[in-house]
Amino acid sequence: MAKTAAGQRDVSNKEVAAKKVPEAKARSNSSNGESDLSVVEMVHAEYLERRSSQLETIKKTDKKILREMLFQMVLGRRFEEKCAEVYRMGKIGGFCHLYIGQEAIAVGSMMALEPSDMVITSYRDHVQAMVKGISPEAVMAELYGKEGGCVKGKGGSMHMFSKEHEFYGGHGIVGGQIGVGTGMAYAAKYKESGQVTLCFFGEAAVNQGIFHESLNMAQLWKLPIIYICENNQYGMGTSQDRAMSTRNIAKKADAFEMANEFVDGMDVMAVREATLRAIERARNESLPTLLEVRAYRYMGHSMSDPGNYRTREEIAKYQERDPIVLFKDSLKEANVLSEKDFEKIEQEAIEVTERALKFADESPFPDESELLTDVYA
Amino acid sequence: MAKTAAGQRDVSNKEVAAKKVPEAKARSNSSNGESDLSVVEMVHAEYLERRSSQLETIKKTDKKILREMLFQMVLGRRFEEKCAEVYRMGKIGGFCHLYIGQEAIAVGSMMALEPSDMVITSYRDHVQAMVKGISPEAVMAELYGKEGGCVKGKGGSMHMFSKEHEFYGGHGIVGGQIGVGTGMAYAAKYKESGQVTLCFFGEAAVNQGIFHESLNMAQLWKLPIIYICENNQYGMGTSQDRAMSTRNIAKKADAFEMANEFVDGMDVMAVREATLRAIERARNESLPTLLEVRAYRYMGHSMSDPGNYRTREEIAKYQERDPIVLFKDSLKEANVLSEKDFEKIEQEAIEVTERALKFADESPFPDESELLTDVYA
Amino acid sequence: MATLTIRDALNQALREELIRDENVFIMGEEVAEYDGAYKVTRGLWKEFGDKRVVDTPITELGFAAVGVGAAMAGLRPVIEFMTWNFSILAADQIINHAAKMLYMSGGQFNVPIVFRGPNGSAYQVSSQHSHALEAMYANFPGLKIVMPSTSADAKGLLKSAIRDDNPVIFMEQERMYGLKSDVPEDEDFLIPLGVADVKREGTDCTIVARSMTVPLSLQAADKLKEEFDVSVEVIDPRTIKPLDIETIINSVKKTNRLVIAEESHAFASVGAEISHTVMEYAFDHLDAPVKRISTAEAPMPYAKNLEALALPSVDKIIDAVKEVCYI
Amino acid sequence: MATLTIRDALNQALREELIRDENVFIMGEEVAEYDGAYKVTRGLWKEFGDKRVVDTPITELGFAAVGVGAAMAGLRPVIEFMTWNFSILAADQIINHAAKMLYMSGGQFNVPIVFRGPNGSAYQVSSQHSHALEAMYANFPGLKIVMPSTSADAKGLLKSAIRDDNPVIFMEQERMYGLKSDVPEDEDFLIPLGVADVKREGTDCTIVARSMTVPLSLQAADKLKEEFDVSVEVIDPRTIKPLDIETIINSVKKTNRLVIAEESHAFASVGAEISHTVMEYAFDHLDAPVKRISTAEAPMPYAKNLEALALPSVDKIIDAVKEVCYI
Ligand SMILES: Cc1ncc(C[n+]2csc(CCOP(=O)(O)OP(=O)(O)O)c2C)c(N)n1
Ligand SMILES: Cc1ncc(C[n+]2csc(CCOP(=O)(O)OP(=O)(O)O)c2C)c(N)n1
Ligand SMILES: [Mg+2]
Ligand SMILES: [Mg+2]
Repeated sequence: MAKTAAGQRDVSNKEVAAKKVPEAKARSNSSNGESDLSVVEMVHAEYLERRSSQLETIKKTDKKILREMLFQMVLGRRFEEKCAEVYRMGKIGGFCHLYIGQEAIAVGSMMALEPSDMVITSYRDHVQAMVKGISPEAVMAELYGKEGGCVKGKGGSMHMFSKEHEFYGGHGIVGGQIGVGTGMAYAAKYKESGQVTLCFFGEAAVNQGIFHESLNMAQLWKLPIIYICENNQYGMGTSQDRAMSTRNIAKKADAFEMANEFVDGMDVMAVREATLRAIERARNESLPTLLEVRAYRYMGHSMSDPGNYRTREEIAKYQERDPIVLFKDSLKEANVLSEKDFEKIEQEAIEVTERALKFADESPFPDESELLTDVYA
Repeated sequence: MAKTAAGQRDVSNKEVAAKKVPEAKARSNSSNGESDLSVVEMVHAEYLERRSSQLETIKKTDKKILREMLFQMVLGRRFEEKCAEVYRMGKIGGFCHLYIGQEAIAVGSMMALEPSDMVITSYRDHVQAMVKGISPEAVMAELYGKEGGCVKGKGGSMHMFSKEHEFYGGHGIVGGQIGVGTGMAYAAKYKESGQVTLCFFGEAAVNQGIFHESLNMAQLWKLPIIYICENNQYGMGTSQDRAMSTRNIAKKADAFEMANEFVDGMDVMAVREATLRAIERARNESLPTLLEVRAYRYMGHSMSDPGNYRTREEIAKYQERDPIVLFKDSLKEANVLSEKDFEKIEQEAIEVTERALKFADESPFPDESELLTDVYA
Repeated sequence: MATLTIRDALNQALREELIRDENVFIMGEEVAEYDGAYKVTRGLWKEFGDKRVVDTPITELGFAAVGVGAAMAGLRPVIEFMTWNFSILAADQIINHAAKMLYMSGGQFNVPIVFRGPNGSAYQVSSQHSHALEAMYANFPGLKIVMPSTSADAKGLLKSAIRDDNPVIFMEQERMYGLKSDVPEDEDFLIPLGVADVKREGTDCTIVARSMTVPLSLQAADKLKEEFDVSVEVIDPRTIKPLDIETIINSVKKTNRLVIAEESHAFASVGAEISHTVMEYAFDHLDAPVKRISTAEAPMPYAKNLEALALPSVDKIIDAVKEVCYI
Repeated sequence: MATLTIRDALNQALREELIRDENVFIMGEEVAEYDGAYKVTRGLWKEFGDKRVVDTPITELGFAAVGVGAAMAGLRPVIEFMTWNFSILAADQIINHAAKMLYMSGGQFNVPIVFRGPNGSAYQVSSQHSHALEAMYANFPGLKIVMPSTSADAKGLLKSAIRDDNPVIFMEQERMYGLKSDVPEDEDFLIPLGVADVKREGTDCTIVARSMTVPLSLQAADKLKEEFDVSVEVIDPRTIKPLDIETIINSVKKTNRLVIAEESHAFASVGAEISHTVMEYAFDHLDAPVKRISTAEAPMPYAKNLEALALPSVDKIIDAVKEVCYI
């Protein structure tokens, strides 16, 4: 069967014609649009397979980092539980998208970065903002629309930014940040700054044209970027299976000859390891990577979403693999942290959150003159 | 190595990490952006391989169809040679994109359709318009911007349309027609009309986001459409290798689990066979197909393009495989047509073109009242 | 007469048109199983099923294009943008394709399609989610633009828009979905596109308002009557394109004063167009320059106090009327 | 002084800024190896190489986004749209991202980027390739908009645009690339954004024109002087945003008459904005309603005679001036 220089292309017509393209499994059970729980089983089986070797990795990893990882995950969880609470009290307005259940993705990937590396994400940005270094006070005050917020109350939940911490936001147009992040990586290569860009987006954003346009440019121009698709399996009320003709997001990178991996997003160490590999590829070879990180969103899409499109059972099933619990177990088993340490971390997370709430409450509303500032530089 | 329900997905991290993604060959010789001539050799070798079996197919094919196919190819060639001539005389204005060298694609694919099937293409639309049934007179008059044009002189070279002949244009925004064509197929499925949609676009249009968005919807919703990527290897002055991170356009369909084929666009019978397979898939299974049809544009991108970005040698190399010559040889060898027949066809094509020129010349300019008609229905 | 929210009036219009014409279908993000992000399509998927009410991927340019192609091929798509902010991604299909298809094809292919969804600000949804985009689309020939402000208008105009043979931009307002008013029961209750409605008669000053600013203007009119005995006429063009300029001009010839209240930004706005046209045709009748109230020249801020400051308000409209009345 | 075409003046500006600041780079379709579809970037790729002058895939939304991200990260991209028609595909990045980034980020991330290319009609390029889009972009705070009409303005304004810390929409006109006029030699010749230029002084009527309509208005002014002894003042705002309204108002206070000539469609156009604002500030000085000459309310036809009929012309401008002068 002849090969052409056009690559691994099979030009034997009869064959191609013969080859029935298999229905995406995804489509077969998409009628009710539920997420396929059998996948969870398999992902978990793979988790168990790699667990012993992972414990070794944990033992070899700096304890301070591991503790900080767990702390950031717990803080993210406690912080956002409070967000939900005060949102219902009317202290937070507009849209509010919570990250609960996905903490391992932001923490596992971002804590593998250098401080000078750049991060950009969607409107689901509270935890990314804090992990990148924005103080919980500034994030909560932003949620309150107060002067003390990280963008002075002008952006709100969806638009956290910090130039100081190389955090490029906080974006509300689904998919928009994929293109902007590509440009950040373009600048890093142009300036030879050595910075790596982490660009987060949801699985539903993958269907936007800008995903396709960006990945082509990133591979064509060899940009040092890591595209992290947070596959929490739903875009608002629409399951991946009802919006995408394939389940295999990681492999979409093959259409650009881009490196890619599928990662268990409930396993913070797996996320960290995959990100470290991608960082090496970006820093040493200036090449992009697409990571599909599979997770689950415990809460509704935003505070206004009742989430009727999925069952309690489904949610419970995923919560059995809660990323914080899994990580705690590993840390205990590896004798890195003790019950006492866990309690200290919990305590600390609660205190930090309380401080943030207090700060946000006491911070004044922005001065009315702010309405017309920052329109032009 | 574990498989997950997420499909043929390989989740063995070490492996993926280890696997160095090969540089697209495309990139390696893209410095000067020339098209890789070694590909021609291989494509031709494959042509020779299948030739004997193809002669059998030709013998089994209705002679009237074969003659008409050759006639349409020759007519397209003669007609557009004249377009170039009168354009230089100032009789045609604006942009004028010629199809010379690509005739086998429109003829091979469209002559496999039923009259009720729908076609949409880009601004490079003269030949598609004629093959779909618009009279050469109406096409030439449109090029002249005359009342007798197929759209009354309002559209010009880039915007040929005919509702009567199910020809949906003639579009100037690169990639736009990929989405519109997808909608036409959506309507056919909705109305259960049994119509198949042929949607043509260039290889550079593949980099537009709408290609990605359209293919996802077409596979997700199982639409009866055939996407025909006319890979003439250049988007204006930019070779595919300088604009796309991979050479393998057909395989981009895999990212959507869509059927796909690579086709030799200089071999009109190969185009016909591949299209027939795709038509069957569309009509019987209501499934889409992506065909990458590799050809070459002999002339500049448009009449205003000197084409300095490629060498005479390169052009000559492709002209050795001229689709009309290849087809003639096969028809002769299969004893379907004789030299005499060829002469008759040439003669006829020249006469039809002359009639079209005369008609266009004599047709009046549109009445000034036409400026404000057809703005609203 | 039934009393309905604008949301339910829109829902009724959609339902009636789905029943009336099987070529009508609804497509957009979350319009089917989720009942619509703002519940305008509530119940329609359950009643009409997958064929007539279709959830899409998040791919605005793509599904707008599907709508255009389907309309060319004989269907009557109603495309919902979850909000008009996201339509900017689809603008090429609306402006370069839908709006020009009939003309480019020499009158052969019309595009009977409705693009609809909430336009303008909501409640503290910040810079990227608060655009009022009517000015952007109004500049392009080939498009019709509708902006209802009452339940009856919403229903009657949406039914007319769906039956219209041209691409129609149908702009709702999230803040108004819950507003209740009377709607005729008649299944064939239609309001023609291009006819303004005098929402309140008056003699001293004309306010031209649309969408969200109509209720604000009516409140302002009441207060102006009470507090300053100024009699204000409030006109809602209801369709921006075609624009019923006669009704506006006749009113100005009576009141000799004009205030325009709009939620969009001011620069090159629909208000500017109305102001210019009124000057052109009622130049000698204007006793004061036309005054515009628009949203502040800044992206929409999140903070509650700043957002309130940015938007048109009853007080701002009152001040504008007082200014043109030299009070 | 050197006499240059607008094309070469733009080319000089780009070259000088590439030399001055290594963070400046040019990106777009065919800008490098092909020397630009309209040759504005001629020779720059050969001189500055792959890093500074970059050919892109046909992917307007994508490379506009790359520009926005690169600008946020410290570069100064000059993004060429082969024509502004294609920018509609990128409008989301321009309107929802570039224009709002500084505000959304509370003043932290400015976006110093120039989007440039030919705007408006060319020669019979038909409906999808003839848009004049300034009105669409002018409605959005956060963007600056520049439209030069002479070689000196083109050079001085483009250099200022590249040095500006905000997103700048820089609109050229294909029909004008070949027009020649004088340009100061000085390497640091800049024209500040926001300052109008009186292209011709006059006392009887003011014409505000931009881009293609400036030369048309100057020809009209000459004829009006000769044939009717009408003294016309022609003002070119040069930047639409920020708009130098004072210069226009002062002129109208002198001439008491205003004609606006623009290539864009009329509805909610920049001309409507100027007309409204002049009425607001010079109400008592207007002796006649402001008259606008815009492109016909139809997509652009291909046929030579229809295209000519659709566009603003010297004769149309002359008639408008005569009308406001009651001649
Ligand atoms: C262009 C655009 N279209 C639609 C929306 C409304 N919207 C906001 S989030 C969302 C779902 C996105 O899902 P996904 O990309 O999977 O991210 P997730 O919310 O799951 O993190 C939608 C439809 C938007 N903000 N922008
Ligand atoms: C959105 C858009 N961008 C740019 C252009 C200008 N343009 C017209 S054709 C073309 C090249 C397209 O190449 P390809 O898709 O390969 O088709 P081909 O011309 O080779 O048939 C370009 C850049 C356009 N018409 N539309
Ligand atoms: Mg998701
Ligand atoms: Mg091509």
